[in-house]
Amino acid sequence: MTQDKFSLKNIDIAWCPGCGNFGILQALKDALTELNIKPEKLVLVSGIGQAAKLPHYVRTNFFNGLHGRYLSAATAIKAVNPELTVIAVSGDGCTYGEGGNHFIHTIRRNPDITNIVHNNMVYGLTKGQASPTSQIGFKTPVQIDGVFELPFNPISIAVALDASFVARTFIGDIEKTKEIIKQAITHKGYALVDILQPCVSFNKVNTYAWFKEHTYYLEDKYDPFNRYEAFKKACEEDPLPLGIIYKNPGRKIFEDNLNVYRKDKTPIIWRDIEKRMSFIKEFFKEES
Amino acid sequence: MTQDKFSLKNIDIAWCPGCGNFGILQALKDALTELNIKPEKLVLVSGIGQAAKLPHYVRTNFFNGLHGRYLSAATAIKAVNPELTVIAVSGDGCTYGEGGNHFIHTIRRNPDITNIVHNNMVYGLTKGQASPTSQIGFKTPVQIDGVFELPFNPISIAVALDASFVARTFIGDIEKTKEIIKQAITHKGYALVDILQPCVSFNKVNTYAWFKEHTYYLEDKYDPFNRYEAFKKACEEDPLPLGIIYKNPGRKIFEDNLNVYRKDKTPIIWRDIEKRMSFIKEFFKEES
Amino acid sequence: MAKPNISIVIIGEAGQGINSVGEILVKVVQSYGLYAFAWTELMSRIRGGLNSTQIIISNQRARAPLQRIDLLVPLKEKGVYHHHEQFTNETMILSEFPVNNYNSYQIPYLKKAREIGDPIFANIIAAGLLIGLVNIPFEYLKKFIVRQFKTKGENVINSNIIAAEFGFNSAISIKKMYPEKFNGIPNDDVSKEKVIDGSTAIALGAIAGGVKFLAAYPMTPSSGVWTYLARVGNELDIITEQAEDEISAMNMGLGASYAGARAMVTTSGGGFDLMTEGLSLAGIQETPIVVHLAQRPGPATGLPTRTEQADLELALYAGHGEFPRIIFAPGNYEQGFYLTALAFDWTERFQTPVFVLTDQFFIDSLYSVKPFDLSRIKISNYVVETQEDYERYKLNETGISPRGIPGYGRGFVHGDCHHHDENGHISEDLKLRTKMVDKLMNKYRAINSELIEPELVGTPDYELLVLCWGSNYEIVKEAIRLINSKNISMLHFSQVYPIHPVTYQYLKKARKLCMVENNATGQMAKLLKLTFGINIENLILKYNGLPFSVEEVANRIGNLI
Amino acid sequence: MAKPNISIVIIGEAGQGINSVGEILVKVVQSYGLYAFAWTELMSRIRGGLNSTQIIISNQRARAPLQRIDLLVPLKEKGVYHHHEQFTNETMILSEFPVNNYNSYQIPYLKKAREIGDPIFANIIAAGLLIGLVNIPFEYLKKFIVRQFKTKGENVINSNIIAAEFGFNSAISIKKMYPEKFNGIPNDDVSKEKVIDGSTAIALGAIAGGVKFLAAYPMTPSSGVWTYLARVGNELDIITEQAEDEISAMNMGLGASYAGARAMVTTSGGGFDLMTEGLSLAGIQETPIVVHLAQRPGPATGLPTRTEQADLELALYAGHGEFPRIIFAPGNYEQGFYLTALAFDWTERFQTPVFVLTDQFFIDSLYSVKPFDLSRIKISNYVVETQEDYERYKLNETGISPRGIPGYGRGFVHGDCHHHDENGHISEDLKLRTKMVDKLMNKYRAINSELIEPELVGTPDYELLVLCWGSNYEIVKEAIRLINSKNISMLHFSQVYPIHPVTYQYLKKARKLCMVENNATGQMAKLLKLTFGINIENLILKYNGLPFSVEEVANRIGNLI
Ligand SMILES: Cc1ncc(C[n+]2csc(CCOP(=O)(O)OP(=O)(O)O)c2C)c(N)n1
Ligand SMILES: Cc1ncc(C[n+]2csc(CCOP(=O)(O)OP(=O)(O)O)c2C)c(N)n1
Ligand code: SF4
Ligand code: SF4
Ligand SMILES: [Mg+2]
Ligand SMILES: [Mg+2]
Repeated sequence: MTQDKFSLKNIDIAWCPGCGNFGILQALKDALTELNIKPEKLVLVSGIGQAAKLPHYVRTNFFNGLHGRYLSAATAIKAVNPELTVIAVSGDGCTYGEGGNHFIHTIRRNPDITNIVHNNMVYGLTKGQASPTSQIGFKTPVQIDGVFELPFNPISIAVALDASFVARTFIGDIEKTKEIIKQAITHKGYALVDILQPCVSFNKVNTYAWFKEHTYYLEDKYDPFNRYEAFKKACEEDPLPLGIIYKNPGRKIFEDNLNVYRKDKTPIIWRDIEKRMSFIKEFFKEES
Repeated sequence: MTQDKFSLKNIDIAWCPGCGNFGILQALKDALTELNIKPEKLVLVSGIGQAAKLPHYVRTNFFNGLHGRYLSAATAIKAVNPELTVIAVSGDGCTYGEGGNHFIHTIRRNPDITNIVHNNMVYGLTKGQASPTSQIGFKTPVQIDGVFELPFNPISIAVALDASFVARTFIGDIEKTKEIIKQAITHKGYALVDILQPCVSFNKVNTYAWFKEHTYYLEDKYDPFNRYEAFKKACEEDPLPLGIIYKNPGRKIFEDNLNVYRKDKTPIIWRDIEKRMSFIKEFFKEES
Repeated sequence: MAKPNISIVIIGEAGQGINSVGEILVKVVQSYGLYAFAWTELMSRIRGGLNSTQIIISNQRARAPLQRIDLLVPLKEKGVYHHHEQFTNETMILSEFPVNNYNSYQIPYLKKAREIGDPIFANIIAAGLLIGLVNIPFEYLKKFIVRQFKTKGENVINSNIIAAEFGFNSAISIKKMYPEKFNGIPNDDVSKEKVIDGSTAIALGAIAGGVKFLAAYPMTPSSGVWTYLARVGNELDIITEQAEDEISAMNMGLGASYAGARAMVTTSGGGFDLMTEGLSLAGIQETPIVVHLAQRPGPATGLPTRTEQADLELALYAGHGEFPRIIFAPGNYEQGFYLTALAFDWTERFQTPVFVLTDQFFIDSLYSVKPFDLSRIKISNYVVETQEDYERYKLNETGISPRGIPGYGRGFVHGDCHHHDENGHISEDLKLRTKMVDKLMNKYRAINSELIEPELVGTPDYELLVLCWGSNYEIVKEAIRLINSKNISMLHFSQVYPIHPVTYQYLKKARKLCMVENNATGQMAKLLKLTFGINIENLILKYNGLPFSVEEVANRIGNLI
Repeated sequence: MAKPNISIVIIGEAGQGINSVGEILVKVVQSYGLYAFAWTELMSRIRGGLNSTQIIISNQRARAPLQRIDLLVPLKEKGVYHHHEQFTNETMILSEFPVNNYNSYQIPYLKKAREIGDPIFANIIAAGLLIGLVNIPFEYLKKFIVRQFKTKGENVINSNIIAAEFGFNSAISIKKMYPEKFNGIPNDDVSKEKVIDGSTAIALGAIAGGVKFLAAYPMTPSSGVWTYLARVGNELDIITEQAEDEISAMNMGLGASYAGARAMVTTSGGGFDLMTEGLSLAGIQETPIVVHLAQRPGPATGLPTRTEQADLELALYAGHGEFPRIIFAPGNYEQGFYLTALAFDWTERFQTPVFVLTDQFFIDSLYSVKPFDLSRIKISNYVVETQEDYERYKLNETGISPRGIPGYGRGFVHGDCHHHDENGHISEDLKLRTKMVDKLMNKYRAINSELIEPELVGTPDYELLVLCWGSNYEIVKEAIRLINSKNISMLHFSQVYPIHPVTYQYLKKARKLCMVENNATGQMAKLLKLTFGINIENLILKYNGLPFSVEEVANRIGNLI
């Protein structure tokens, strides 16, 4: 298939050879192409980290913001112009560490955005400290005796927060990842796609082989609409289930909840502000 | 029973008459007295909000820090001096809003502290904006059409995070609240006690009567050690279950995980630093 | 001798509606045709404690606190002597509680209120009493009550009127023993004005400036602007969102702005600290943002419901790295309105953050203004439709590249937080780095050609020049008027950064300089020293959480001459 | 003519171990008895790109980058001409790749490395080659290799030795055609020194200063200090904890400190922004904290792996409200060690935050130091055992109240973030407010009696005084030495705030002043203007992400005379 629409020419990708990030880039571009998204109407929003460089490698608009803060920016971009497709993408540290509070509250808001998390269980760009998803015992230059904090399980937390779409994939399987990304993008509401991604430079434990061995696909008959079953699945730690773990179709999206869109779907950025002058004039006519 | 040990004389309590905070203060002081805690060996740690003023009304040490940040301070206080009893106390906004990230990651660390949250489903001190736990439809001066974000359910999130002790109480029942606080304090590890607390000034919906009507006590036979059952209970929204909803006795505490305490239990604040000078001297003797 | 104005203080507990008495009085007095001003000092609690409101009624425009108290209305016993340092021989205490050693008159506010059905009516009784004492016909108050409580039903209206009447009638007997000292002469022009508070002034400025998006986290005294915009947002196409914290608020603001919505955040010191990383992002990403920073006394939680001007340096230097910024500090509600509207224009035009710096005193006061002149509001469009070869950070002389937004045109808009190339891609080209830093700094050339001059009040032939900034405008102006010396003038800065170069001439001309600031270190004086190398030896500082009073400033200026 | 030193640059990709060549060379050269210095410029990526390390070998102490390159070792073809602006007629390129128009010699690093078994050996080959070229006996390198790889086993050691030997032997043939320009004379004193980097200097200072607790969130270039302390923490009773974000790190630091552990945080600009509210808390709560702020170019993410000195004003003014602070900016590793230790003493003594301001250049350089003089380290106990009537914020002349910690004594310790009474309880007593603000500000009296003088290098009879601060110490010093004029001296600030008043005498005496800073706006020059009213007209600024070179500073100073 052709990805010319989303591919940039002559770019120097700053990732390490063999890194799982390349697969994610591929899967995402393929998904976008297959969904026939217009690059001009797409915004990729990211934070800081290796993963967060992704938008620089796609032919589209982007907002590359601060470490940990990209979900807030993404929510607002979508709110002021719901006609844009907004995909927020960053690393596990950025999303669940520095950005943990925004992760929670974005799920509560449920904006119609897709959230792709490159989960390599490590801080790549800063050279190998533990991330919130690092496994117990994982040794690093600052966790010299190994991680002992309980790993953050984004899937179970998202289910507990009643997120509207929760999926996990492994980038060893680009094709399946692409399919799930497509579903996440077409899903109306916040969609989490946590992608297991080997970091070949700083995570010598959770390698391609390790992930292959410690993951399995959900059976076809698995029902992602049952929250309690989803929670059980989400808590499974070894092997880790892959696929769409939870879907809650009942949640209204953030933009639709905003009063400014109740009657009029025009993005507020396109609305003129003429009535404001008469509003102010009226204000001064009313008695104090 | 006498509470002289923890009661201050001549204090002007800044809470509104009838507020649920008084009951929490009472329950806490009673619990401390009954547990025979030494006021000199106790530290109350709080953030900012009406709830967070509580330490000023107890005869003991306190660290009154920033809005949202008290759990970080509490964790560190306990870490450098595990001989202290550390109770962290604040409001729902402080803990689950501004402090959401620390809430999550403190549960991951599992320090041996008690976390009492005055959950009045509103921002009291700033005069009535929605808090993360405000119910859908709750109208405020800034949520003029009512809250639409999905309320933050601290209990289900704590269970999802596999917290070591998770309880909910209603301050309409001071005695039961006290009993649960006692268990939380004696529990080894992070213990969440989310206390439903009517705010008589800014929350006209979730009143004493409302809470009475919309809560029930867990049956005696309820097994708080089953995580999936606990999750189901945690997700119940109306009526809200009260009691100890989840306990995970398997988690090691933060302080015990710290290498400095593996062999020697002396709080690090009491350890002298003499060996450091020879360490530095040795350093210079080694070849580069 | 008749006084030019009358100073009334009402004191009571939080929850007694002390400041609503202020609001009633100011609005009723204004509707009658006199100038009125109220400001409030509050404790950080919802019930109890001791709060007070000062109301000044005058034949001239009144917008500044007075030291002197003419009438005191204590609705709580402990409030009787709280302001004793401000009492004069003529102070009259209108009290339900025993008063020793001062002129007083007994009024059973609470007793009567309870009779009417609720102690809360005490404040309407007080309002009636005071309206009566300043000789305003009862109908003005009645009209206000009817309007105010129309949604609450007949009963509420009637009880309020009964309470008001009781107070009003009490005034008649008092007036017999209390010689009138203030003689109000109603003026039609005044009754055509409109009473507003500082939040409203800023919010209206934002509305006029085109705000489409506001994100905030509650924080006193900054939330009023948000409350106002939330209330009118549906009607005026404004999204207001409560963020989970200030960090999110700021980053939402930047996302909204990047996507084409004029955006603002409103916060106070501690919340702003959390926004400073985002401010730095706005700087390098060149994304417009208006920051309303409403000051209160710090550090940390400090005195959360009081006033101070100690975050000027914070606004000046916050955010890591170097990037341009603009800081307005309106002196009154007119400036608040026009400058806030201008802030939206400038942040779009210069693509760099613009601050509106206010404080609790500014935000919570009440006085009337003439209808704002909307012809002074300029709405320009600074967004371009992108072409295929669009580059967000195109280098040019001005440092200001045409700004596109996503989805408008055929180009791509790359908002980036790194050192980047012209297209917005991460770059490690170090020669370009210098150019890109210069690009940011070059914006000051354009900004500097637009600066707002400080305003001189008084003779141009001054010897002593009294400097001030932000909310001290009206106070210092009134103090200078009170001193009434032909050698003293005031110079007020409503744009505190960058500072207009004409300032240098003003400073040079003075034989003596003095700066009035609500902080402990003289931050604006330092900024002037830094900018012009001129030392301002005389600092009139106050940092106890209260605004200056006119007499206080006048006396302290007096000490200099 | 023999040069006093030789300048070598190695360039290659991230992942090729460019900076480990630097480390090997510096350590081997030092063990032999010559002075060596290395600094590195990196791209913000883990693999690929283009990084380089400069190594200077000298008979004199060498600690500053040179413009001139004598030997270039490109381990990547695109690296051959990258530094061409720094080439001289004598530059020799030791390259595997074709080189046009410059002196060059062919060395098959990668080919040979692959033969030995792994392209990574290319860097050991380069090390061997360079060791040979500067006439250091092979055994020094061999010894280093054996020690370095002892845990990796025989095979690894042998392969490395084979690679090193190949490089070393290549040197022999090169030396025939390349006339030696540098003649190293080994010196026993040098070989007794120890090579360290900036992180180690700061970490050792913290260890000596008594650090018990460090909380941090990863951020280049600040994490090295943490990594060091994490490694030795178990042995030395130091808790290091990775916080979920910088806000938590700061608030953990304050909790630990309140409870009696000497505490520090380490971060860079963007992370520090997030700590600023906590800084303000430290100010009013009077809780000691040491902040290691390692600067890098902003705004926002900027150039995350490069160097800059643009966060001085941030450190000066960060945090809302007004409270005292102290800022050190060490000029070399000796200062880094002693000042960091002192920072712990002063933050406990004055109960207010103390900064150690470094930057990427400082942190990532390598050179040798004499063993630190531990007799200069003073460890005092500033914590008191509390009595029953203990009050945390007892007012007194100095502004510094005796500090208790919870659980030590019979009193209670109330650490509070509001305006509070002497006992630490929330207060709305506004008279007390003024006293409490004065209490904080009064600390400056005690601080000011202890300030560290700026260091004058050169004649006291200067005409041109070249000012600098922080990590520019060694660069400017070397530039002044190079210019070798008896009219030019250097004044370096290692305490940048508050500034020692003797500075005024130094500034006044100069006929001409010039400031050297790694930023775009001359932040230290501004601070001097603000402090002493003296304008520094000549700014030598650089803000492309690289440190100054000696020649560059010398030339730009030269332009002033
Ligand atoms: C406020 C702030 N703190 C710290 C950093 C430094 N930092 C950059 S990337 C990163 C971690 C990245 O980890 P992750 O999000 O997992 O991405 P990865 O590199 O692994 O893809 C950190 C801590 C920063 N840029 N900003
Ligand atoms: C950084 C910061 N942001 C905002 C505030 C203002 N603030 C003070 S208390 C509060 C909310 C309190 O709500 P909650 O924690 O639920 O406590 P409650 O008053 O309801 O007991 C807020 C937003 C602050 N002090 N600091
Ligand atoms: S450091 Fe790890 S995550 Fe980053 S590009 Fe390299 S392999 Fe991938
Ligand atoms: S505002 Fe609400 S929570 Fe606060 S004291 Fe009053 S009733 Fe209690
Ligand atoms: Mg990662
Ligand atoms: Mg609350």
